Amino acid sequence: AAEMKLAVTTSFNNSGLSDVLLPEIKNDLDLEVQLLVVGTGQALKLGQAGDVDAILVHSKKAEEEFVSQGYSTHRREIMYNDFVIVGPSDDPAKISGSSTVVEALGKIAAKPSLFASRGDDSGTHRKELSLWKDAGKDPDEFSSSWYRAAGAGMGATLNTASGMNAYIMSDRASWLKFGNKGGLKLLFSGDPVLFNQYAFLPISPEKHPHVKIELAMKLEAWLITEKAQKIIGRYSINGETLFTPNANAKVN
Amino acid sequence: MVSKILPLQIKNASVKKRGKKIIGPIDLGISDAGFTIIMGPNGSGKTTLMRLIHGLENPREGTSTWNSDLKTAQLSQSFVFQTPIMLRRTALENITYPLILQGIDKNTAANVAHKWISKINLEASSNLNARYLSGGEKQKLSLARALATNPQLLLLDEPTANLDGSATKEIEKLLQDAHEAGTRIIMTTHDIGQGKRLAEDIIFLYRGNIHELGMAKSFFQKPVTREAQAFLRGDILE
Amino acid sequence: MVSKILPLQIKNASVKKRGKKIIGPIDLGISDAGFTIIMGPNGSGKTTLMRLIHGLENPREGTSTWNSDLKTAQLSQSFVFQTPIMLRRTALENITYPLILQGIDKNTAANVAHKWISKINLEASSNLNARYLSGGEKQKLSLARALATNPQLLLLDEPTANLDGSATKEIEKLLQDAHEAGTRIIMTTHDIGQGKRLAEDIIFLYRGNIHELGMAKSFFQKPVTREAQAFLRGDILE
Amino acid sequence: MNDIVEGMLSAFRLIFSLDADLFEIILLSLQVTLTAVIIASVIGMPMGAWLAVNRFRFRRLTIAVLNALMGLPPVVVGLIVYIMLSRSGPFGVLNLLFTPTAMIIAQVIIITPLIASISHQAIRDLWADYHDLLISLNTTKRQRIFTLVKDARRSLLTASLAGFGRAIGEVGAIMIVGGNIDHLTRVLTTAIALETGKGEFAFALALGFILIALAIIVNLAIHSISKTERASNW
Amino acid sequence: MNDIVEGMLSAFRLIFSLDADLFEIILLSLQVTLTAVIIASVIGMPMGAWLAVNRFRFRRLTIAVLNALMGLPPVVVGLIVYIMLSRSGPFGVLNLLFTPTAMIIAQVIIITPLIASISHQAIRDLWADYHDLLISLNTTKRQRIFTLVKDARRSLLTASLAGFGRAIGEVGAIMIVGGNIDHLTRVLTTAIALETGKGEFAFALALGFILIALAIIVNLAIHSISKTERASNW
Ligand SMILES: Nc1ncnc2c1ncn2[C@@H]1O[C@H](COP(=O)(O)OP(=O)(O)OP(=O)(O)O)[C@@H](O)[C@H]1O
Ligand SMILES: Nc1ncnc2c1ncn2[C@@H]1O[C@H](COP(=O)(O)OP(=O)(O)OP(=O)(O)O)[C@@H](O)[C@H]1O
Ligand SMILES: [Mg+2]
Ligand SMILES: [Mg+2]
Repeated sequence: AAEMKLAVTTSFNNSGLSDVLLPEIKNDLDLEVQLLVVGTGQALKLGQAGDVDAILVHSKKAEEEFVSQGYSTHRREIMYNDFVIVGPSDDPAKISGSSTVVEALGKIAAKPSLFASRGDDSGTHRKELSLWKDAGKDPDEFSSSWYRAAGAGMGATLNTASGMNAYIMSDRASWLKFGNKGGLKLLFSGDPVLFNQYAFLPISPEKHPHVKIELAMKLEAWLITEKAQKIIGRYSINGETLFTPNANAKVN
Repeated sequence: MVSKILPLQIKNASVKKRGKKIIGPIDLGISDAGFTIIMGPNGSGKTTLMRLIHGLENPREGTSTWNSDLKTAQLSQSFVFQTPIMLRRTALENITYPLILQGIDKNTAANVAHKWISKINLEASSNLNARYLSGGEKQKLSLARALATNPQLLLLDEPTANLDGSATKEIEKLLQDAHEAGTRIIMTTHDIGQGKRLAEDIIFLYRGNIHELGMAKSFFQKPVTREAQAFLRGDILE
Repeated sequence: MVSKILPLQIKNASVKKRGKKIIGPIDLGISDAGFTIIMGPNGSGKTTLMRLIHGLENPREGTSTWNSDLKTAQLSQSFVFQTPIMLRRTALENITYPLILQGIDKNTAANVAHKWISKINLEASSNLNARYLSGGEKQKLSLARALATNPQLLLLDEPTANLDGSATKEIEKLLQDAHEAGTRIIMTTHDIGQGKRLAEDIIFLYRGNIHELGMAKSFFQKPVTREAQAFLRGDILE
Repeated sequence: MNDIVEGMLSAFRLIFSLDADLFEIILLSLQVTLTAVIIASVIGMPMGAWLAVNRFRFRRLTIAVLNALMGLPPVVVGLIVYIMLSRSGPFGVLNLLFTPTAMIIAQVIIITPLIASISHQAIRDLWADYHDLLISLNTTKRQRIFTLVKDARRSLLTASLAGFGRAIGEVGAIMIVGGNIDHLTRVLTTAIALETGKGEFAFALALGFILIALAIIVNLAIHSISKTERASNW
Repeated sequence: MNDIVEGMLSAFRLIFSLDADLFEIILLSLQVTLTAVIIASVIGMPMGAWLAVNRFRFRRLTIAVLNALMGLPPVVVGLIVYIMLSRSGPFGVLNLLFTPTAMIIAQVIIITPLIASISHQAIRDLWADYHDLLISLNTTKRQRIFTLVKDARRSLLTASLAGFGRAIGEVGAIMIVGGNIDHLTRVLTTAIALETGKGEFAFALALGFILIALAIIVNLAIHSISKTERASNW
């Protein structure tokens, strides 16, 4: 079988979707996709260095810059999922009834209640920061007595939140698959601003002639087939679907 | 003073190493007074016998019974090793170490140690790390260390092998003083003259067994066995 | 045979340790034949002088000049230490080690070693780890190790201190044989009898200096200095 | 390659800019690690000596297990300490999770077997020297251990320094039990891991070089305090 | 606490189910670590001996630096090796990134200073014994090093085992240079880190217990092969 390397973010891998997709790819394309599960920043860095053949991440601004610098020919949107707010099951800040995520975050900051932030400059973290901004707050000014910047991946930060019994913003997939929920519970979701787009970016052979661009393109082509999109759309945990395929929406 | 640890009765004891019998079977009584010298060719088991008496070797078979309980017996004897074992400390600290173990306070111990250091003429080196002492100085130091604790039984394994004539004389004087003050002494030596000067009785070891045992005078004047005769002449023993 | 390493000229050499002068200044010529014995009280610097000759101590000042280049000189002498240094190997391997260093092949080395092991009556222990040997056995082994390499110059630091009469005789015989075969021997001893038996000339050390130096006969019959006289009588030297 | 050069340069810039956050992180790293090393030495050295002077039935097995524990995976130690200290764990009430104390606990667990093993090896050699004398002087087990640790202190330094090295560079366990919380439990190694995840390799390397420099300074300081390499004491 | 019990149970289940994936991971862990330990020993032991027998100007400094390098943070080593082996790095053409070889390289760098330091300490004691004899026999530096390493082999075992322990439990560096790719570069520690990230503590612990058991088995095997604790050879 041919082999290629794909750097993906932890949230994608933690969701378990890769365990479903990879065997299908192997089957259909006779292609062995070797996953490197890293942070968003590190995935981009691996792509820049030409150490992987393609990346699958969720940080639109960084992706566009990546393309404009010529490291990739284009970004192909594949699917999206959403972020949720998780917190102590007794919900001390009473966010569960909120109508928007901005309102929910405002209540947490007002109380204030323990909040665990990724703090690692990842796609998720950047999203969180922009939401705080929307709520009119500046996380730089938060006291570390309640706002805890864990500086770690999704799983590690979830473990920290679980240990502290703190609020946290997580992607839905990581939360559903997470095995150490402790006293935590999903308290808020559904606000459209929480949507989280994943995109596939093959590495440009012009920068790195050795990359396996044909394989990457083959994989990209497969990911947007109806079959693949259906598999993605049907993937669920405990009856909840995790990803919404939207590959045919746009390419840029 | 604590209870007398002697006499010691050793019955039918032997020491084996790696399956080989080194000494024994040994039957030996050590009375509570005297000055015994163990003689015998190299490798005949002198050191091993001393270690057996001292309790450093566990007999494979046989028994060893003190007059007192074992703990008192162990606390009331000192051993001077053939190759001096120096603590990695100064000469002075080598002497204070066993004193402090016995519960003597640091100052008193240091005073006693200084006294002994000057008896063996090592004042100039009392703060020198013991590793730097000359061969003879090490031997004198380990002797002083043993005497300083004032033991009831003193076991000495060739204590003067590396000493010059005058140091040997001094040490012999110290030993005789201790003996007169009531210390029971057992010692090995290769120096026949020393044996004649010091011994009250002699144990002659040969191939791990007590070959002759008796008063020093008669041993040196008319040894019974052919092997002892040859040993005293300095002949090669087969 | 390689070039003669002797005579050796030592000029105005002294050895200091931790700021203290141990021996010197020493002026000494070692001719290419003879049997020299160094005598002196404990701590007078005998071991240090031997180490200086052998090159183990670097003189603080002064020089030491061999007849040959330094490398040849170093390769053609052997030193027997006062406290035997045993390799953590079997008795046999202790003898083969320097032979193999000299480029002799393993089998030949083993044969030579076996020959020496039997000369010192250690056949029974040839495969025993050297640490288990008795004090005297270790001393004999390190002597055999030195002799086996057939050196031009043999330095012995109290080689018979732990040996019994017959072993001492045997070793003295081996040394005289080597001497007659042309080996230059320098040795220390506390045994005045041994000095008389073996020495052709004597160096008498006192407080780090050569106090007397001369033919053995005259030294033993009429020592010049008061200190040498006292030493030979076994008196205490102040 | 550029990252490495850039890392060195920014290491200098960071140091000379006297960045307050950086000093906070450095201080916490030192505080956690040195405390852990001291505690682990106090436990591990006598343990090593104890193993050297005692002969008992399962001695070989015990030593092999101790040696094996040098291989305790930090992540697993971190997990176990996390479980113990978490709210629902047996020591949850102490409220130690995500504090420097929790990090010290994890590090002590990780480096004690290392320090004990190296101590055991060093003391075994000294014990071979001292054995007959200490037995002859009728010392108690406790006195033997005390004497051996005292007189082998020069060799035992290596054990402490190995423990220090392992602890100062460790990240897996303290990430889990400390949580790498900014201004609270962030130390050099967790900060390095964070920057690596961000793809900020040059900055991560800069922190790494600072850590190595710190380790060298600590080692030099300890060497010169103990004067071990000067005029060898034994 | 339940996680710990559950972890032990599933460790047994995993082992007895003879899971092929698990055995692949275990095998790779052993292969990478043992290779690294052998290479690091071959480099580190003579290096330690060399430092023991040589007296030179910056000896103290060199030893302090070597000791400090025991604290090389694995993540930093991982980063540097990554940068070297990356396609855009100087050794990119070798195509070693994300292979077991890259993991071995990183581990060798991490454990060589540890092995060299412990070896140095062990050999220094033996050298104090042998010094006069080996100088007197006019040995070359090389012969001295060879003799010391040979005769101190029993003490040096601790050095190798400490290196093994550090390497088998290490995760930071091999995660970066190996990439934790399933069926290719996944080893026990990276698998543990992965499961921990998923919050699957019981499974992570199960793998951890297997790793510890593995370390104990390796240690026992080495001990009994070398017979070190039987009838002490010296
Ligand atoms: N562990 C051992 N294994 C085998 N043989 C041993 C062991 N220990 C000692 N021996 C042997 O036992 C014999 C007696 O040793 P010991 O030290 O008692 O002799 P010694 O009479 O004191 O000799 P020396 O006069 O040379 O000091 C020696 O031949 C020695 O090699
Ligand atoms: N490193 C050192 N520092 C201080 N003094 C030292 C050092 N090394 C040796 N000495 C002293 O130098 C003196 C001479 O020692 P040396 O070993 O040469 O004596 P020696 O004549 O061989 O004595 P012995 O007959 O006892 O073997 C001794 O008093 C010893 O304590
Ligand atoms: Mg003896
Ligand atoms: Mg001497």
